[in-house]
Amino acid sequence: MQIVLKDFTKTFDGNTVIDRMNLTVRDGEMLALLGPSGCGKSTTLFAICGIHRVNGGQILFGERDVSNMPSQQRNVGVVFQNYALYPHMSVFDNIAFPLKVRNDSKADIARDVRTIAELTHIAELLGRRPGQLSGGQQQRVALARALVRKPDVLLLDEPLANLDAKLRLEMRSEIRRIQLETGITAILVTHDQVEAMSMCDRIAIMKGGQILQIDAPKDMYHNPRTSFVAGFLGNPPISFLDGRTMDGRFLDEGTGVTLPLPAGVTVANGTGLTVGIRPEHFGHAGDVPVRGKVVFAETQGRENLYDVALPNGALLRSVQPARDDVRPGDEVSWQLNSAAALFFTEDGRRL
Amino acid sequence: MQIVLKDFTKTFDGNTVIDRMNLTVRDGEMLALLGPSGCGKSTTLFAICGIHRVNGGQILFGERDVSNMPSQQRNVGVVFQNYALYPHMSVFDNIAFPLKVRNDSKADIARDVRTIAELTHIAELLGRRPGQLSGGQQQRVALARALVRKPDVLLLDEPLANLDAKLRLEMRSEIRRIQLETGITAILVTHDQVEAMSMCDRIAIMKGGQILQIDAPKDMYHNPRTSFVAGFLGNPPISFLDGRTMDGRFLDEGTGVTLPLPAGVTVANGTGLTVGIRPEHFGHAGDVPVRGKVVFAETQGRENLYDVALPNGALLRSVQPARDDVRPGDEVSWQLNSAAALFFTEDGRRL
Amino acid sequence: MSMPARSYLTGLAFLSPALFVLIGFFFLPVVLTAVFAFTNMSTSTGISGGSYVITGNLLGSLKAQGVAPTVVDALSQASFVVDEQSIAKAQAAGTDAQFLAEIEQQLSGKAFSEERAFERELKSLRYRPRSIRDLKLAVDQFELSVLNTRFASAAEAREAVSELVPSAPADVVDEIVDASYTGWRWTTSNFTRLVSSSDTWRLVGNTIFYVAVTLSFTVFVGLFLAVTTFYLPAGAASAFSMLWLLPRITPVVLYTVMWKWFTWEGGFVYTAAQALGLPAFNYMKGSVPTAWTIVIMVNGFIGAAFAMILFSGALKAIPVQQLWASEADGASRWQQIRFIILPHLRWPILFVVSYQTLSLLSSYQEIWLTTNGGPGRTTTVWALESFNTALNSYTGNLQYGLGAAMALILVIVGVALSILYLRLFRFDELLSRPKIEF
Amino acid sequence: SAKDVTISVWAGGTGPTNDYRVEAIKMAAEILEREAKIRGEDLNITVEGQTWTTWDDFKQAVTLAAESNTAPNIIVSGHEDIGTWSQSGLLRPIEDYVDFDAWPLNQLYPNLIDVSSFDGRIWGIPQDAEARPFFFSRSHLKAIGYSDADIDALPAKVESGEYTLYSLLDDAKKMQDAKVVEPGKGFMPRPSNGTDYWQFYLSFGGEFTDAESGKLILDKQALTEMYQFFVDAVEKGVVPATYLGMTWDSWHDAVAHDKAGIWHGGTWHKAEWEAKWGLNDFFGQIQYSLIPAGNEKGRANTITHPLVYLLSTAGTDEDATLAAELITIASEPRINTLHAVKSGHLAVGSAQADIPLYANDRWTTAATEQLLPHATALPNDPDFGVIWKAMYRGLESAWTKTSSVADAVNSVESEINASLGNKVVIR
Amino acid sequence: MTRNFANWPIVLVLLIISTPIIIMYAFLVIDTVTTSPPGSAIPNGFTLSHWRFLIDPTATGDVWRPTLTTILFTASIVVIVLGISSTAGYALSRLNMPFRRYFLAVVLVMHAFPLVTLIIGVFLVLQFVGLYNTLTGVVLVKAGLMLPFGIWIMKGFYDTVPWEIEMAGVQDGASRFTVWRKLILPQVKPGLFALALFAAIDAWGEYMLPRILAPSADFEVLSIYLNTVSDPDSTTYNFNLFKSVGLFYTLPILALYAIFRDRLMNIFGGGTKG
Ligand SMILES: Nc1ncnc2c1ncn2[C@@H]1O[C@H](COP(=O)(O)OP(=O)(O)OP(=O)(O)O)[C@@H](O)[C@H]1O
Ligand SMILES: Nc1ncnc2c1ncn2[C@@H]1O[C@H](COP(=O)(O)OP(=O)(O)OP(=O)(O)O)[C@@H](O)[C@H]1O
Ligand SMILES: [Mg+2]
Ligand SMILES: [Mg+2]
Ligand SMILES: O=P([O-])([O-])[O-]
Repeated sequence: MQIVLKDFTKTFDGNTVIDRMNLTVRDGEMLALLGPSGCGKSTTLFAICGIHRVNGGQILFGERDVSNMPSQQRNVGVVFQNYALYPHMSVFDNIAFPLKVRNDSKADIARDVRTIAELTHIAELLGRRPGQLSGGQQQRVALARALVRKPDVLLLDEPLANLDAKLRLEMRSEIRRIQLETGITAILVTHDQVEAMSMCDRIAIMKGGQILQIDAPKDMYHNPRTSFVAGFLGNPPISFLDGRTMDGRFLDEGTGVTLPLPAGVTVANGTGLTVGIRPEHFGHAGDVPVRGKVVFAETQGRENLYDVALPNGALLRSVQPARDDVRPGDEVSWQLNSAAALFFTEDGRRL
Repeated sequence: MQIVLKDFTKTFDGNTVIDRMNLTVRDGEMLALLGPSGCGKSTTLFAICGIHRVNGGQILFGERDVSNMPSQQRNVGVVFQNYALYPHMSVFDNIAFPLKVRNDSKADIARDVRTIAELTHIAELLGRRPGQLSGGQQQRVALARALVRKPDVLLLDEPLANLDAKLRLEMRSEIRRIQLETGITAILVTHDQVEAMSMCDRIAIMKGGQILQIDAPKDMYHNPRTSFVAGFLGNPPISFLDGRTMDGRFLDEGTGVTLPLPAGVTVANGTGLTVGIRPEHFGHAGDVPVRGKVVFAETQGRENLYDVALPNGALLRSVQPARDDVRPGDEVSWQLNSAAALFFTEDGRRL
Repeated sequence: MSMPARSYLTGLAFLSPALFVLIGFFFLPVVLTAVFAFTNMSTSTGISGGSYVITGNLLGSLKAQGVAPTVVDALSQASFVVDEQSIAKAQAAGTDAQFLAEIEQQLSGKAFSEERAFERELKSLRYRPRSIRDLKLAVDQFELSVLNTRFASAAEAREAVSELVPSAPADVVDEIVDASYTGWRWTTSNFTRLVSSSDTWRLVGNTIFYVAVTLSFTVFVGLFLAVTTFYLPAGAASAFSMLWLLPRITPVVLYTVMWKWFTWEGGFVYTAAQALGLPAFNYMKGSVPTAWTIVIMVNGFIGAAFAMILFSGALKAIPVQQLWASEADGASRWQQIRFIILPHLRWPILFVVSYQTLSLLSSYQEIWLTTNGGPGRTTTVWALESFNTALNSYTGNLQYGLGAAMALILVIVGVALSILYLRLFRFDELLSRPKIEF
Repeated sequence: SAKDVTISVWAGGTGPTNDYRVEAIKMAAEILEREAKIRGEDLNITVEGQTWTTWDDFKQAVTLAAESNTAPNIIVSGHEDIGTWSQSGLLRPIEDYVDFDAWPLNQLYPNLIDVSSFDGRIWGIPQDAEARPFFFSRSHLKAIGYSDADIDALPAKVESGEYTLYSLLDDAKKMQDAKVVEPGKGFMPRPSNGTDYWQFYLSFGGEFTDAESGKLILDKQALTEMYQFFVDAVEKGVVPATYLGMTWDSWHDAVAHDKAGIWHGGTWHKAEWEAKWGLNDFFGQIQYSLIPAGNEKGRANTITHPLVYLLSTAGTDEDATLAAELITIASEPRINTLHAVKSGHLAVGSAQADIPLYANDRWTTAATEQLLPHATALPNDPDFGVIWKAMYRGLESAWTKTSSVADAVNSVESEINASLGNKVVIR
Repeated sequence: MTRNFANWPIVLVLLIISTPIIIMYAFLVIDTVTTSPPGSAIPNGFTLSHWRFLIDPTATGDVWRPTLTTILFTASIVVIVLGISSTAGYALSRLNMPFRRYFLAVVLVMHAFPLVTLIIGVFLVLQFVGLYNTLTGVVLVKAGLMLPFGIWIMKGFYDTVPWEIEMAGVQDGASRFTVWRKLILPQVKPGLFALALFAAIDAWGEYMLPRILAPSADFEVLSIYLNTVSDPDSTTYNFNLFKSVGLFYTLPILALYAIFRDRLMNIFGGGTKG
């Protein structure tokens, strides 16, 4: 089922939080809504599932305008950050609840619950209470409950935020697997970029109630449309250098770093620009040598992360396979891969 | 100040949580206590700072036995996971609190608070209430409060757990910087390996109230003493293959993977062994080809992560620079770096 | 139906049972009380309305007020006349025909000014009814008087009076009929009386004193208990908190009698004081200071229990890390209480203060069952006085109107205070917007 | 054809010793049923009795029941309620239902019938009467020098006004000085509010109603002197300032066990002392008299506070007629005597003197002869309650020294002025 | 956190301020099974005779009928208070409706109404609906009296239930009523339980309302019964007997309290703010 938000507007007490937002989620795709806290991700989700009323615009499920339909009639499955399992019911009853309230027969309920429990790998937990489950198991139950009545749409509001790192990893694949198996249209709200990138077909990056860019993860990473998007994606994050155009090249006067502008771009001399360099593009392979002093080094197991202070105090981050020979305080001269540099105007737009 | 735990034992309601643990933290070093949830990290910390009473053994600060001293007299600074700021006091008052309760003069307090606030970069926040601060700022205030009275020891109980990914990164360097600048002996409790590895001089890995290994991060990563430690460190985690020795080599019969045993190790033929292969050692550079089917692939921006199922169902994880050509379902034949393989006996000890 | 209306209806449906009971037992009584406050309602006027009765006393006082004596005298004459008219009336009323014939035969034309005399005459007749009641009913038919007759409406009374004394001017009749009304009348005198009486101000003083002191007792003891039990080992803490909850849960009848046992003569303190050679008397009623002390303790113990529960709850909600942090920061126990615990208790304290002020203002059961406001009226508080005025009188004369006026004032003060408190509590914060908007 | 009638009777101030207030109606019902049977009718009367031990609850219940039209058919209350209740239309004038010229009502004491009347009509039938005498401990009197003869002559001296309330204080003081009674137990008045305190008002020359206008009277002078008397008693040390509010138990214990010097109570207390407190030799241990005069303006007196059977407006006229018949039968000397003697009350009619149970009871006879003739009753005026309440409050505050006598009197005056205005003559 | 300080001074002070309670309640219990010489508080003999009222109706009248009445009275009040508070509290905490804030404000302000002094008004209302002098009437009034408190407490408890549970329920297709019944109500069980205990304790001890609004003896409750027994003017009056009756009357409350103390202490679990 394709979901369309047309000029969706949401106001809280006269405070417009989302203003005329447009978004299309394709049938069967999994879309991530990614953005900093408070940007309106949950609000969008709640409007889609019928918990919030829209103040303007329309929400279409396929052809159907659901804007004024109560939740109960929208047939949407939702997984909440804190799972929102019914603590007084067994896992079976939790999952069976949506079926029970629509008066399915007992036999049907038992069958459907079992099917979905197998899909989510919790068949052996059906007798337990949520309190007796681990976080990951609870998460699966929440998922099973959301899916059991075959909703048209699956909404996930930071479903992994409460899990520890390892479980998060595991549930990521799990959720994606189930979404792919059921072919359901899904929207995942998150502010974790790794989650968004690893789980979804496309990512919509939001900020201040607006969608900044919507793209496949890889495209978003390599072709961010704004410096905000560039800074938001990538871990360790991209570093920025400020400079100006000089004879068709980029020059950071403080450090003397000079980079060729991307092909086909012409900018007036002296225009202020910002260049973004991802840490993997600053290290041993590259074409522009940059000198600086290592001010911080940390081991992350298989890789090391370095902060290199350039003479004017600007910082460039570098990530490299683990090595022993560089320590904080060392002067280094590493290479910058100019082909991978991203250029932005002063107001953040990509050149 | 060197901290020594001698046969430290802690019992809750007759339930021994930590049994005769020994630990030495060197003067001026920052030690991470790393381990899964419930292993006794916080308990150890609380015993050191005097919130819990020890049930057996001794705690020495330098030469001084503090085992039976109340918290108030130990001169330990503690930073708690949720910061434990006093919500009804301004930042200034929060930091000044330890000085106020020991009746320092107003002038001294003002001076000391200002000094530490500058060190922790919160000088301009002194008038605010904790509720008006961001997580990272709160964290700094907590740190400032712990440090203001120049404690002999700084204890940090998961100080970063409540921060978001970006802030975490930033605070990591910040805490380390301050610890280095003040030269204070510090213990950091965490269950995040990246945190432990990136911040500390040495890591102590705990499990079930026992310290399994204590070593510098890099040594710990490359030379784990047990399979638990190997599995615990590394992200994405190490994969394991089970097999047996066969003519001085390791053979996984299910997959036919054969690896040379490390030099100088002799094991009886047919002994069950487990081999651990980190994801960065399975990919394009290596000496042992392994065939399998990609069952899962995810983009993490600059790198991709793949799960490869071997014919017998065992999984090998691989991490490689981002590429586009492999998709789930593809058959691949990648190389395994046999020199980096780690061998463990069936009970988990490293060969 | 539009969507908002539907969700509103759900809300109202859920609320309706409460509305039903609250309107019935809070709102209506308040309205009625407000109405009564402007009447002179009492036992003798009744609540549900009165009738018109002209009595001897009434006529006497009318005469004293200068109503024409001729009219008054005419009205005060009771006379029993046997004539055609009255016989016809008796016949119509169903008096036994034989008896009536006998009356007509023997007494026709006679008049009696005393009922008893007429009755005696009738009793001597042969066909008199055997039942005295029937006789009296027959007697009534011959009566030419409005004296002591209860008329349901003013019109009836006016008609009867005019018929009896045709010469009476209409305004005099009106005056008489109006004065003969036994039911309640509208008046503001309850309030003027309250304002002008010096007793009122004493009562106000007592009430303020009572509320203020009991409240302080409640808060301080409650705080002390909560904080100390917070630090004590679990066993001792639960013993004390259990002990201190007893006053709150013991039925008031028993609780107050236990205090009597404790403080009356022959009671525990009395006996102990005697043994120690200290003044021994009925402390509860015997002297003003002891009476107040006991009133305050009786109520304060109950309040302290309440405060303790609240404060203990709030204490438990303090994140334990903050306490740990303060200890690691070097704070002593006292510093911990002063700097960490008390600031956390700000809201609960404010809450207890406001809630208890209102409870104390309007409660009087405990005082009523202990000192009953004595000695003299020294421990009488507004609510008690209002109750005693309206509903509880040894002499049986209940002054509903005045009592209602007092209650109304209490309602107004209470509402004003609660509005103030609601402000203080930033009432709006209590109300979060429903997150489900359908 | 059987006829079933239910008659309800509510009685206040009623406990185990005076249960005949309701029992008498039940007996009457039985007699009436038998009479009906003889007449050939099948009459079946159920008497539903309910009693209250205290007065305030009872009066509240009656009042509210009346408002809700669930009042009982017969109410047994103090005569002083007649004014209020008749005015509010709660009562039927009983004179419309019974024959005072016929047996047994024709033998009732006329003054008690007056007490049961208001505004020219008879509203109730007296149910009991009593006197409220002073009591003296014979042994303690002897200890301060009284001879047996002196003691026997004491009632006469009281009656003549020779022995006043102040003589009493002196004697009480002497007893305390002689250490035969404990300090503070020389004089033990009634420990709680009650009719009794009006006797002291009378002792100082107070009056209840203005003979001329029929209005209520408050005699400030008498009230002042009465309050002063109790303050003086406190000052003399014969009664504590903290006395009021004492438990009845302690009081009974002291007076019945000869621990007190002089006290006052009701004739019915004798029954209670004997039944509950083990008093054996009343006449040997205790002397009694009228309430002494307080000064030359007043007189020795006692107050009788008869309870009356009242007929409520509840129910049909037929029920009321039947109820009135029951009351009439219950007023038969024999039946009423059961109550009088059991509870220590006095006869309501002259014929009771001839009932052996009554005649053989020394106490009732003596009280009837010596005390009752001097008895007055409180007025039935509906507004009297206000005055009463104010009087007792003033007494409490003067007695406990919470305020001066003058202030106490003034606040009584202002209270009465405020609530009753010119309905009361204050002088 | 307790080891650095000596507890005994605190315990001592606590003991001192608790003396009246300790003595009163100790003697309440002791006196019911002992006799003591006149003028002394020290018992000198053991007896069960003060408890004879349990089997001997002549001592103080039948105690069992009032007991049953009181149980019925209490149970009805608890049921009504729970029923109404749980619906109204939910509405105020969770539902959209017009004037919601005013309802809540009014409910809070109602704490301030001295209902017992408005009793004539209450009487008239009861009389009008024909419930004066009936147990039903008193039950309704008493329940009504507790409602503002109950509603407010329940609202507090509902406030603590995560919205997500409710959202999930709605999402699962359940009506608001079903959500409330099946999902939310079970979450506030501790609140319901505490409120039930509280209401039971309060109703069990109620004295004033039955006394004024149902004076007929047809359904005397224990408080009235006890007060009658405590009338010192009565010839059967005996203080120790009174205490036994009092203890008998209070025991169920004490038992409830002792067993469920922790749950009762939950009463303000919904937060006390406001
Ligand atoms: N019920 C509400 N009333 C008023 N403002 C609200 C409400 N819900 C959300 N907002 C505001 O709307 C904006 C968007 O909120 P929303 O919860 O959608 O953010 P989010 O992107 O989900 O953030 P997070 O990552 O922190 O969950 C925020 O500024 C928030 O303060
Ligand atoms: N106060 C206590 N009473 C009883 N058991 C306790 C108490 N505190 C801790 N424990 C138990 O001691 C063990 C170790 O707890 P501890 O809090 O030290 O774990 P941890 O390593 O800090 O875990 P986490 O990473 O979850 O914080 C756990 O099994 C825990 O249940
Ligand atoms: Mg959100
Ligand atoms: Mg921990
Ligand atoms: O209450 P008394 O009848 O004794 O005044």
